[in-house]
Amino acid sequence: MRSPFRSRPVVRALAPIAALGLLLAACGDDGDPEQTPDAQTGDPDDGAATDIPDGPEIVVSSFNFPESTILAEVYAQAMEDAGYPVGRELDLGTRELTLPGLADGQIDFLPEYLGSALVTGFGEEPPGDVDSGADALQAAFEADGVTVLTPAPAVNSNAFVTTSAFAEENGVTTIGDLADIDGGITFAGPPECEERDTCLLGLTDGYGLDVTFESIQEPAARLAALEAGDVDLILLFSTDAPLADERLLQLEDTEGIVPPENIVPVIRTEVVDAYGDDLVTLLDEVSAMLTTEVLTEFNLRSSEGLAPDQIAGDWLAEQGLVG
Amino acid sequence: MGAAEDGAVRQLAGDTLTWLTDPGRWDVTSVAGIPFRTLQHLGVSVSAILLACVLAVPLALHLAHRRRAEALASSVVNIGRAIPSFGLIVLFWLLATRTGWVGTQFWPLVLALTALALPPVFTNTYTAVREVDAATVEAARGMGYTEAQVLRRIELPLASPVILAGIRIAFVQVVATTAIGAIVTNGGGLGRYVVDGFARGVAGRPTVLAGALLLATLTLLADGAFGLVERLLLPDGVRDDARRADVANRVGAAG
Amino acid sequence: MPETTAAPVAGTATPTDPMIALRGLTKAFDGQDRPAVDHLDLDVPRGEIVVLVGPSGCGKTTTLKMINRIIEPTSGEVFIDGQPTSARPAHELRRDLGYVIQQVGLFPHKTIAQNIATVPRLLGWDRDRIRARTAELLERVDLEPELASRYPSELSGGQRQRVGVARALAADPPVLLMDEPYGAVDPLVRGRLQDQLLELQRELGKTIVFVTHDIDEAIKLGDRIAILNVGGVLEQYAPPAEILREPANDFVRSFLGAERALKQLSLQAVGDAELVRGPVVAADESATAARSVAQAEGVDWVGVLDGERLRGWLWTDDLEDGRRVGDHATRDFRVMVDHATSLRGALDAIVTSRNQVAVVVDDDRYRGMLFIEDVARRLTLSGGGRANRRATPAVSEDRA
Amino acid sequence: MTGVLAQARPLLEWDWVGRNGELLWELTRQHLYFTGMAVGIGLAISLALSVVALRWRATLTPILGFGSVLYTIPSLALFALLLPVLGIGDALAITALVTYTILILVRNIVAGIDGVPREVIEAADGMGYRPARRFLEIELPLAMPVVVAGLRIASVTVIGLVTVTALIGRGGLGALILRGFRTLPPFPTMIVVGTLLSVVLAITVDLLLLGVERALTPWARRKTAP
Repeated sequence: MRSPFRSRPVVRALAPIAALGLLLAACGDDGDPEQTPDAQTGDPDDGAATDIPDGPEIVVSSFNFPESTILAEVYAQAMEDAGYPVGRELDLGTRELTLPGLADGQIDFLPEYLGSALVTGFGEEPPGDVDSGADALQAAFEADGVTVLTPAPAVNSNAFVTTSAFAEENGVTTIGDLADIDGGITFAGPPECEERDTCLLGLTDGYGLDVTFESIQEPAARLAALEAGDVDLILLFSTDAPLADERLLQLEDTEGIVPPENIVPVIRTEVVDAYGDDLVTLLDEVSAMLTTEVLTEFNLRSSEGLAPDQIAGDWLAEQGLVG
Repeated sequence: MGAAEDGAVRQLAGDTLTWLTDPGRWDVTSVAGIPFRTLQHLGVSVSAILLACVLAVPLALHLAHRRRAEALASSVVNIGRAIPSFGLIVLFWLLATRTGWVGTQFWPLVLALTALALPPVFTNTYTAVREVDAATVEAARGMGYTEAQVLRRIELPLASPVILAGIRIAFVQVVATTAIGAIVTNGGGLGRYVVDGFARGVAGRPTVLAGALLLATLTLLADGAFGLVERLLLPDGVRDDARRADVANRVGAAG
Repeated sequence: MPETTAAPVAGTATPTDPMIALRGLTKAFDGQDRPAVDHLDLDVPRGEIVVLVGPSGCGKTTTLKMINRIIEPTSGEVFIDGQPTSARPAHELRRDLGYVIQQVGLFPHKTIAQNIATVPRLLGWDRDRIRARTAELLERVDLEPELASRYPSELSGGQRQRVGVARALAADPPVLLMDEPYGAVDPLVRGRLQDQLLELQRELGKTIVFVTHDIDEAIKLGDRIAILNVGGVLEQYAPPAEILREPANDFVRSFLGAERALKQLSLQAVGDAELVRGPVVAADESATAARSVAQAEGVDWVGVLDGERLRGWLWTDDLEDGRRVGDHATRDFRVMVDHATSLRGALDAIVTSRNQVAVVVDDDRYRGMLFIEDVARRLTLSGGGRANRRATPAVSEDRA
Repeated sequence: MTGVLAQARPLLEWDWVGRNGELLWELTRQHLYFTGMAVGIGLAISLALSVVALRWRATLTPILGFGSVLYTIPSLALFALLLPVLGIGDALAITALVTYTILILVRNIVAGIDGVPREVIEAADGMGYRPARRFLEIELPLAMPVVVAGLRIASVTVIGLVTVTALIGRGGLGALILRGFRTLPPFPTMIVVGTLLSVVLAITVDLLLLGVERALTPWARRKTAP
């Protein structure tokens, strides 16, 4: 027979709940929720370097699309491999969220896109070439205490895309050709596109098109809307994998509303000051190897389900940049 | 809160008010205007709830009357609650892009919302019929009602408060969840403002806040309006049951 | 049932030293224009069962709950053993007062043993002592030891009520407060529980305040009955026999109901009445002798005795001359009563019997008979017979 | 029409799942962390509110009304409303999630305590329990089935809502769904697996809590018809 006397019911009642709470808290502790799961924090002691001066953690950030996150991972892992302490605040959002973060020091490092940074970030004129663009950007960032590093050869610019069928039917090959279509066109871009000179405003003001704008945040949803015939034109990135498909056509930007969009790492000046030229040299070395083909490859691998940190790590190893 | 932040919050409140009181926003002809977005929102929500009712109510009435599928009725609402609305909306969009049957803008969202509304409507209807006093039903049979008459004239009227309470819960849930559709399509009604404003960072915050206020208001109004509909639709004798059923069931409606 | 060191029934204290004394006890609930209990004075003697009885709204339950301060009095005072109850914290006071309520209120999440152990645990007894006490109480209320580890939902209503009493007795409180404890059990079980309570009381000698709305239960259980009227007015406070014999006023009379006389009979035992020998003859007597006995008694039948045993009876018309009475076939007395049977029971036996008589036996031995006039005579006499009714057969034998 | 998207990858690629066990575990853990924090904090707040509501009955209706309004506000709107106050981060996500637990939990705690039979309370008082001990030893254990039922509903609801927090950069399995959707062309396996895992997680937690309830209330299972 069971003993009729057992432990006090309250204790019995509360113990499992308390245990559950502790368990979950423990889970939270070692799986730091601040961190995007895509990004595995590398062990700072991994690198062999012993001559890294003491300095602040370098918080690496990215925009909320895979390519940006992969690029951030590339730089982050390269720095980690060299022994720098790196933190991550990836997938943060649009430029409207990242630039203030950079200015007030919440984040330290961001792989930027040259033209958009100037035009959208600071409302400047689109740059004529990469070098002048970089100088202009440095001047714009100066007040925020941010240093602009050497741009990479890789370019990923806004791409105005329609279906080949639509282009053929309407005899369209350039953005300007769209002006001939009766009743104007419907165009889908991400929400922030609506107020950007490099995007909707470029179409309306630069090309004088009659555009009905549809705000669709995600590129896949825009592509779906295009293919379903809901819209005539969408915004994608020039390195997006589906652009290779013959059923899609990127329209030519004859007016140059899309500025040169080289990848350009920007970093808080105080971080550069703390770690010195070695850090800049390392980052420049990485940038130099980033070409547009590499970006396309990144996006392709991403669409195959690979995680950003893995894509970045594989590439760095291939290039012999980490080891 | 520091003085600077205090000022920022006041600034934001002012900007939001400006946003909301801009006459252009209330232009009935503008597709970006509040009237259009509200109608778009309600269009999606009402389509979804009507579809859910058409699918779930007759089936639940039939099964409950026949005393069939009890295990299904009790578990379906729990399973329904476990399905993440965001995942389901994306999944329906994904399936739509692959089949090409229903377009990608309106119907995938409506169907996903319908799927979310089915469990509470089904379970409430089923339970409502099952909880009709067995003696009443027995008496009706004893007086010579046919099975169809028992269902239509006895069970349905007596169960109506709980059935309507279930639909009300589902409707509020659908109205709330429609906003998430703004991530996947150019629809999503008032959710559009939140998503678009969010993408614009600090500059978009008044839009986000205004959108959130409009959304919350619409949802609460939808809830209140449904309460009125209930009062009008219900037979006198069971009206009081409606309040009780509503309070008892107001769970699982967050979207 | 083991013998325990039961307190003596009367106790050592004099009746002028009541266990519980209510003085000017008043309860006025908010929003009611008249008090539920109005300046009630009442003494509950040590070791007695006092039953509070009255119609609903008479404040009997309110009065009971003011004793253990579940309800706080508006004014007035309750003394227990001479000490005002307001002098100590309510929870400490309550641990000294056993409490049994109609719905029992067993804790559904605790085993029977844990339920019984409630107050000892609150009082901080050690484990072994609690264990021993629990086992003892289970036995005392006639529950199997196996029930100790069950939960209340696994017990019948009657069993639960007995657990409720055991739980109230756990820390051996001198006072037991019982609020309509048997109101929710069916009549058959109720009778058994009442008998058990009387038996426990005989052994333990607690001071018990018992609330009921059932006058029969009050008469059966009470040493004294307090009849309360609406608003907590005490209409009469006396032993049951006195109340039945001399109702203080019309209210009491109407509350006792038309069957008052019969209720009075239920307070007296057959042993209290004078038995007659009745028309009985020994088996070896002649038919003629039997006929003359019957004639003398004024009946047309005769009982046949086999030594001390009453074999049965026969009609005088069936007696055959020249044969002994014992040679005739006899019919059985279908209903027989004993000393402990109430007179009301005896009356029932008389009216249902073909011979219009109650045959009194003690086991197999014939003791005598009661005719309806013998019973009727008791109606007008005072009856202090409760103690006799309750007495064990050994005691009543002296009188027989 | 067969477009670029229509000929995309299969809905479920098991080899991807096999290769990404670590990622899935990490996201699941993050999902649980958010759920645990939200339900835990929600429970603490709800207990406090319930004590207030039980002590001062008049406050019950306003408390439930407030909870009801919070519950009705769309999650997306709530994130947006809290954003200026809390900024982007865990605090925002968890605070928003907590608000959805209040109505469910307060209602069930109050209903659970109210459901304790009056006679049991009276018996406890009559035995000499003091209020605090009576609450802990009698009322809370007896209310446990209803409270745990509330915890189950709250947990399942929150697990579903955590996916939405992905939209503000936090969000366990929701982040996976979003990543699969954000990739061009989309990666269906992430969407399917993220959704399914969230469902599995909800059902698992629900069953676990059911088990906890069973273990805590042995008296509720052993019933024999008296």
